[in-house]
Amino acid sequence: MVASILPLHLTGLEVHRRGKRLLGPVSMTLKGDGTTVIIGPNGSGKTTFLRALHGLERCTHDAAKWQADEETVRARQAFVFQSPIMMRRSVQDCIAYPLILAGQGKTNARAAAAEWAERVGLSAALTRPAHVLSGGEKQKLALARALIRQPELLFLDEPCANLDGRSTREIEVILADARQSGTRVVMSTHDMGQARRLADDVIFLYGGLIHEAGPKDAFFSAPKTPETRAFLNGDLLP
Amino acid sequence: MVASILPLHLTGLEVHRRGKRLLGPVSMTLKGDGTTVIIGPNGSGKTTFLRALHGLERCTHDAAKWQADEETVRARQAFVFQSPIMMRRSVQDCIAYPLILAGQGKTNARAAAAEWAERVGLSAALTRPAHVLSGGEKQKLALARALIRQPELLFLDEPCANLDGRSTREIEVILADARQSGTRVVMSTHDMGQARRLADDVIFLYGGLIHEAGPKDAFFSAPKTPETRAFLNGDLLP
Amino acid sequence: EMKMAVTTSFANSGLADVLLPQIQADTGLEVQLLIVGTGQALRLGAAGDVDAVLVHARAAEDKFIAEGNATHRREIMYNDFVIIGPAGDPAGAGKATSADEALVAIADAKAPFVSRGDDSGTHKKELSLWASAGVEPTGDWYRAVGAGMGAALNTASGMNGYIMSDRASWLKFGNKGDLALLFAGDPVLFNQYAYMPVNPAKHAHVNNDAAMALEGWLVSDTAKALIDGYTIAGEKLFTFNATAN
Amino acid sequence: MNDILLGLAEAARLIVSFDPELIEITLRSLQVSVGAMVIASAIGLPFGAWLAINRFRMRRVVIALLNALMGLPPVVVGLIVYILLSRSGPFGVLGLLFTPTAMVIAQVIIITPLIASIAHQAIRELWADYHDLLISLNTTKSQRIRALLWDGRRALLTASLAGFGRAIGEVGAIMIVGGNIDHATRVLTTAIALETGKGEFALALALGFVLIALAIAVNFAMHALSRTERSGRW
Amino acid sequence: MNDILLGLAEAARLIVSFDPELIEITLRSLQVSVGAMVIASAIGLPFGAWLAINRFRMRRVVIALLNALMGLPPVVVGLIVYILLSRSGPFGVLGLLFTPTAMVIAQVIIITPLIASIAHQAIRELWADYHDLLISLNTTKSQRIRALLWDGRRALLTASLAGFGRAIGEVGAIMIVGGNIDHATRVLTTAIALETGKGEFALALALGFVLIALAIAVNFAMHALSRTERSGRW
Ligand SMILES: Nc1ncnc2c1ncn2[C@@H]1O[C@H](COP(=O)(O)OP(=O)(O)OP(=O)(O)O)[C@@H](O)[C@H]1O
Ligand SMILES: Nc1ncnc2c1ncn2[C@@H]1O[C@H](COP(=O)(O)OP(=O)(O)OP(=O)(O)O)[C@@H](O)[C@H]1O
Ligand SMILES: [Mg+2]
Ligand SMILES: [Mg+2]
Repeated sequence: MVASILPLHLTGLEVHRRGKRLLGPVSMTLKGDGTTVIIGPNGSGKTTFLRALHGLERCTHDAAKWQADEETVRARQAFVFQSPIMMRRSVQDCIAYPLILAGQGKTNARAAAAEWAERVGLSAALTRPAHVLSGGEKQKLALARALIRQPELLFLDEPCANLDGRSTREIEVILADARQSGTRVVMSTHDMGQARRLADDVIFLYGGLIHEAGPKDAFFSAPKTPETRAFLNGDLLP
Repeated sequence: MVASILPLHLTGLEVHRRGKRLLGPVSMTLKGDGTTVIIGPNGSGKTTFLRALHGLERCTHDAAKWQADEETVRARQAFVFQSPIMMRRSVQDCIAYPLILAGQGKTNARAAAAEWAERVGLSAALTRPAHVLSGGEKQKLALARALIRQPELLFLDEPCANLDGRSTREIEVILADARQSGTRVVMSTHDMGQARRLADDVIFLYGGLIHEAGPKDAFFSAPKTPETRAFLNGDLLP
Repeated sequence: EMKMAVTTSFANSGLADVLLPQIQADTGLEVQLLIVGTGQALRLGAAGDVDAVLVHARAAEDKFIAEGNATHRREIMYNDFVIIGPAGDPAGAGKATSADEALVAIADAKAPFVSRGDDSGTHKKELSLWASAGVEPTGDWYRAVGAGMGAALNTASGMNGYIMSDRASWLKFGNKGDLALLFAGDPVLFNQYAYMPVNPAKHAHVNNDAAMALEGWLVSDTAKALIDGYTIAGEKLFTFNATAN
Repeated sequence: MNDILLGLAEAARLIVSFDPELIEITLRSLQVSVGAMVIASAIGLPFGAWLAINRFRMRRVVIALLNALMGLPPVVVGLIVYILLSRSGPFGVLGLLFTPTAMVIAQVIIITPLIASIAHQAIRELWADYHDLLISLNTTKSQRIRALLWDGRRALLTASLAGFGRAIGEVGAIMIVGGNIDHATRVLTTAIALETGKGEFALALALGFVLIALAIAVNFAMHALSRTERSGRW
Repeated sequence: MNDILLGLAEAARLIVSFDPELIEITLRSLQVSVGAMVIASAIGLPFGAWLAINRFRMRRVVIALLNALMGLPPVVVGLIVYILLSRSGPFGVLGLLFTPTAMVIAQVIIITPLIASIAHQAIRELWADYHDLLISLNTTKSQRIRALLWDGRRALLTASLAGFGRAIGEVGAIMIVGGNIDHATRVLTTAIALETGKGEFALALALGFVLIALAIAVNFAMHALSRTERSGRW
């Protein structure tokens, strides 16, 4: 990777659907390194926000400014969806697919896929059709598929929601490693423990707006608003 | 409800797919009341087990013995799937659908649906098409749809995986209420806290087999095998 | 109201469009035409699905009567067949003095010849002409297309080949391309049309009264005037030859 | 080439002048084809759905047969219907031969397999989605079929429209059972065949263009209707 | 009724006796229809996929037009192809008129809209599944089309088979451009039309039954092939 695609500047980003504003206006800057964790209640717009950043949602024109042309920006990102999308192929072919798209030979790609399957704990399932996997296995597959092209910017939408404790810890290690080797991670989670473990910065979304944001330590030890406090306590939001 | 469909006796229940045994042999009795929580690592067969109990998996013939004829048994159960299945209808119509099936009038059914939507926290989303809901909202919808017919036996497959802390607590209250009013709950979860809060009995599945099972207190305070201990600690299973 | 099965060549001639309104005016009969191949027309009659047939295939007609499908056969009129071919006439069929000679010329030149090949009255006639000319029509040049008169003419036009057609179809035919009428007039080329009412003894439901009324009209002087007077491009197509009996 | 232009001009003239005969055969075409589409959809759509949700031993065979029946040659269907409806056939007493009803019957036979086959294809995907839910809700077969047909209605539109398309353009069968009788059973396609036989290509093409315009109009109408009715992106 | 039984008997006799003429026209039917199906699939399947993944202003119009084109009357297609290929037409020099090639051309025109339309329908559902993933993976349009065609191949089989069915049963167009010339362009359907015109209903039916048997055989063969190849339940 030569020049980075980050930082990303957002000015007044909004997402509308069926005459309703789902998100925004959001103005912020996504800096070049670290891990940002997005938290917030169900329906607060976490998924919408991540998708908008990734360019999957129709949103305010020109609200996002990257440091490279669109093609480069698109090629250097990866996304792990909240409900993983399985292609009608074997696990190995699913994981290898991004490499095949990038022009790698089939043999190479499949070898790399086997390696990544091993890392996320799917080696036993390599030849299964992807759609028969269990919920947790699907999330692992999606993660391997996202990591295999070593993206500069990685979005994860509740990547550990269906994982057991052990797998969650393993995935957290993988994510920490990726962050170490320069991957910018932006993820959402409902697990406050996970947020504390992984985050450098935290964004608290509420009603489609950034309600509060800041470095992890300050955010968790001294939340500024009553809403944030209530959310962290698991209370009814005011 | 007149006579109960429970207890359910299982003798040597097995599920095979593509020449592989995914589950079993399982022999056990599901008694008439309380909440059973199934735990186990990803791919251990929790989903398969729940689905087999509900009659969704092709499995060993005659392995399950209920206390009523098949039609009654089927009519008195409900299932909340790990990845909720949304019909191509509005949220209200989705929740009302089981009542419509049962022959209730459309107006009645929709009123009841609105009430249940309120209870799970979906009132604001009543008129949205179900498939635009957020991950957590979909789980809430699935729960309301399962509860609306007041089943005698309720299966839930990781029902709170995508829920925020607050919603998780609310759903737990609803489930505890249902248990109180006589609904038999069988659910899987990766959240050990939740298991402790809700369970009367715990089943630990490992490699498709019931590795250990017992009343909650004994199970958590004194796990019998090293595998169970390792799982509860989040360690690599031996 | 009655139904009559007629052959394609009769319908294509356009004479029906002249006759039907007059029939309706004179007799009050609404005659519905089913335009089909000769063989199919006779089958419709035999099954009792129509009240009468108007065809031109003597042998098949006699068989039809013999099987009791019609009460009788009534000759109404005749037209004639003509030989059509490329305007340049590479085979020289136009210089022939008889139909036999014309066909022999075409066969000798191995010029493409399109045959109806569908067992229709026209096709049977053509085969009988080849027989009397002493030629066995086989080989690459002889194309049996298995289609109605119009379609066969199309094919001939597309291939720029020779074909035998009834005069009416030829005159009515719109897609002449390079084709021209090369030979006509030999009496063997005459083509008799006959009317046969379906036997009510065999099919009780047929509208025999209407069929008889129509026959009466077809042999009348009004019909004679209309048939003899029908022309296309100044050419007379049909000759009325019904005999009063 | 010239014929094509002449045909277009003639088509325009016929339409602009509201040619009464054209209007008559056009309406009859529409009536027969829409009638056939409605009846065939009423049979084919539920059958396609039924086939999608049932697992039985001969299922693959039935599906392959259904697909094969899409290839039913119209002329053969026409013949068989003719033989059945003919005065000397088993249903002769009904007197249906050479009526628009007979044409509808023949077309229903031709397009039902097509509609059922496409419907089966579309419903199969939806059923894969809904399978677990509908089984879990303890639905009866007919409830399942109803839910699938209703929720899959937009995809099923293609099935019905394909059937309509095949019906409106069809000529082989309705020629035999309808007889192409002027003012009784003549429709656009049989008129086209007749004019083609006469070598009147321009007129035949003109009628053909009218027919195509009609098919387009019907398709736009159906799409517009289905769009008005839909609330989401389904 | 009798004719139908006679037809069945005659069909059996023809098949058992390996009637050389029957074999000839059957093979030609197969050759023309399979050729048309292959070419039309090569055009229609990618076009259907292309239409499913692209959002452009006239999209709904194009879809409605495509559906309408399923109703192209074969006779009109035949006429237009005839005019284009005839000696005096623009492609006359190729000398294609009254050859099997001309028949394939006409059939391709007739069945491509059908195949494209059904393919579009099937691919649209798959695209709804794959949309986010394929966009996220930054695929090019052609990569998307390839992925959808490959992963949706079982559903696309129905599209191709529907096209084959329409082609093998079609008679109006190939009669005009092929000319039904004995030993050159006669196929099963044109032979059936011919025998029907002759009033040889039993023979026509016999050929029809042979045609249906052929269609069934092809469908079973395609299903068997697609089953061997598939590994999962897709
Ligand atoms: N097309 C739409 N029309 C109306 N509302 C929509 C539409 N799409 C999404 N929404 C609503 O927007 C809200 C934000 O959804 P989003 O998926 O971003 O939430 P989330 O924060 O990811 O929630 P969760 O934690 O449950 O995944 C939800 O309430 C959802 O119902
Ligand atoms: N048709 C199949 N062929 C082969 N393996 C299968 C098939 N269906 C399921 N499996 C495997 O069976 C195992 C059990 O799956 P199951 O969904 O029951 O797991 P689970 O305990 O629910 O896991 P999770 O916690 O991830 O949801 C998984 O490893 C899965 O890959
Ligand atoms: Mg979300
Ligand atoms: Mg599971």
